[in-house]
Amino acid sequence: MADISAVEIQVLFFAKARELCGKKESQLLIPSATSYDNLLDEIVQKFSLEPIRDNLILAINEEYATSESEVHLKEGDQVAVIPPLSGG
Amino acid sequence: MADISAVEIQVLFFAKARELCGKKESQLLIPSATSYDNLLDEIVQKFSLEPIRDNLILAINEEYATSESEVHLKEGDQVAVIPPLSGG
Amino acid sequence: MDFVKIVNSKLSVEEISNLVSSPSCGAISLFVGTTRDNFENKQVVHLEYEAYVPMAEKAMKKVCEDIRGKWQVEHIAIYHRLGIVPVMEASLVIALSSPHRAESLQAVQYAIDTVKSSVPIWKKEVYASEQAEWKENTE
Amino acid sequence: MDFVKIVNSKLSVEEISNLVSSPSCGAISLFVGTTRDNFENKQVVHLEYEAYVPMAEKAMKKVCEDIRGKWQVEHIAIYHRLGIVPVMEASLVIALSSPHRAESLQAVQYAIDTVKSSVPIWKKEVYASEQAEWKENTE
Repeated sequence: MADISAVEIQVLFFAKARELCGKKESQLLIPSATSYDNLLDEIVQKFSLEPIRDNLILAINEEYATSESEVHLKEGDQVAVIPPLSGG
Repeated sequence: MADISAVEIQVLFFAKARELCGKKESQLLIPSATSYDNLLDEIVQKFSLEPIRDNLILAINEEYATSESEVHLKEGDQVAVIPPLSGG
Repeated sequence: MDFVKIVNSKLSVEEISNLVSSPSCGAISLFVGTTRDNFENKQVVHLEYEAYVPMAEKAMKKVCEDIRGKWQVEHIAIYHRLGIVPVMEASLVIALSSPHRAESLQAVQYAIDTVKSSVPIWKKEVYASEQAEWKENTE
Repeated sequence: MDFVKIVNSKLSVEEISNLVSSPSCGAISLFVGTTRDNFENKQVVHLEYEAYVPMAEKAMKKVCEDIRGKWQVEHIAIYHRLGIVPVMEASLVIALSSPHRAESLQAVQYAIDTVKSSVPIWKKEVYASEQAEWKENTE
């Protein structure tokens, strides 16, 4: 039996995402097993990121996540909202 | 009628050519109209450059000369003996 | 060696060049990204950079690894500055040393392209008379 | 602007980088040629450079002209050092600035190749235990 409990993760915001939601980081309660798209939906809704929804990717524990993948999260995991890169 | 008088040119030596002939520059009396190959022959013989004869090109007044071309020289012209380049 | 650093202060091209110099190398190739005073006819006052620092450092180390898989280079330095970077100052310095020149010349181009496309760093362009804008690397 | 110079003293990467920096440019690409401590398993003590100076300066200016015919670059600097250049020190520094990075990256590669093949400068490699040799650019 899959153990789909709710876990509290840390969400980080950068650049435009940080400005839209007005903070650098926050907490989010989320099922420990979910899909990339669900996780993105939750974050976009909760943190008012609709304007840039189609231009975001998520990084989970400092690794870029791939859309349409299964996501397994545990307490304290770090999910970062990554707008289009523009370093250099 | 072509005026083929003898002119005195300045000859400059660099790198291996300078070491072989033992000087940085010299004078040479040469017909004012000649061929590239004759000019090269004269210089190679006069200044003991036989060991590197096939690896030289001449520059006339700071322009690379092309083999098999006609050469017109006037008094005081500068001919440089250019071994293979190795700057950088 | 790989020197990867995210700093909040001015970058020195000389220091970073010295960092990668090596007695066994005949070539150092460097790229310096600087703040340009204009974008599409808008006057740029400065750029402001922010990074997801630990992930950015990881990504920069990954760029170094990838380079070593492709070219024989001796030392690699990738330095990125954060915060406000005034016009003409450097936001990014990449330096690579190699025994022969071809390697470092090819690798520096790969390095800058890959830093731009893979490292979580963002710049906001601040204009003289319009609202600031977060940029997107496209080049 | 074109900065072309043949000098008998140490080259400063920072100075030459500053020379080409421009408010309208977002990129500076640099190449530094340094003395390597070995060649075909022979220990190199230092390099000794000599030039046909006035012709070399002309040829370096010609390289700048050619670059401007091919790429949109802002400033170009080509500095070559003569005399003894110890291991790890620079004999050649090329720096170019451009609005966008592609131009200066492409141009720097062309610049170094063309300097090596067209500028009347020669180097002698001085070894620890064998006779010194005049080199020939082939790469």
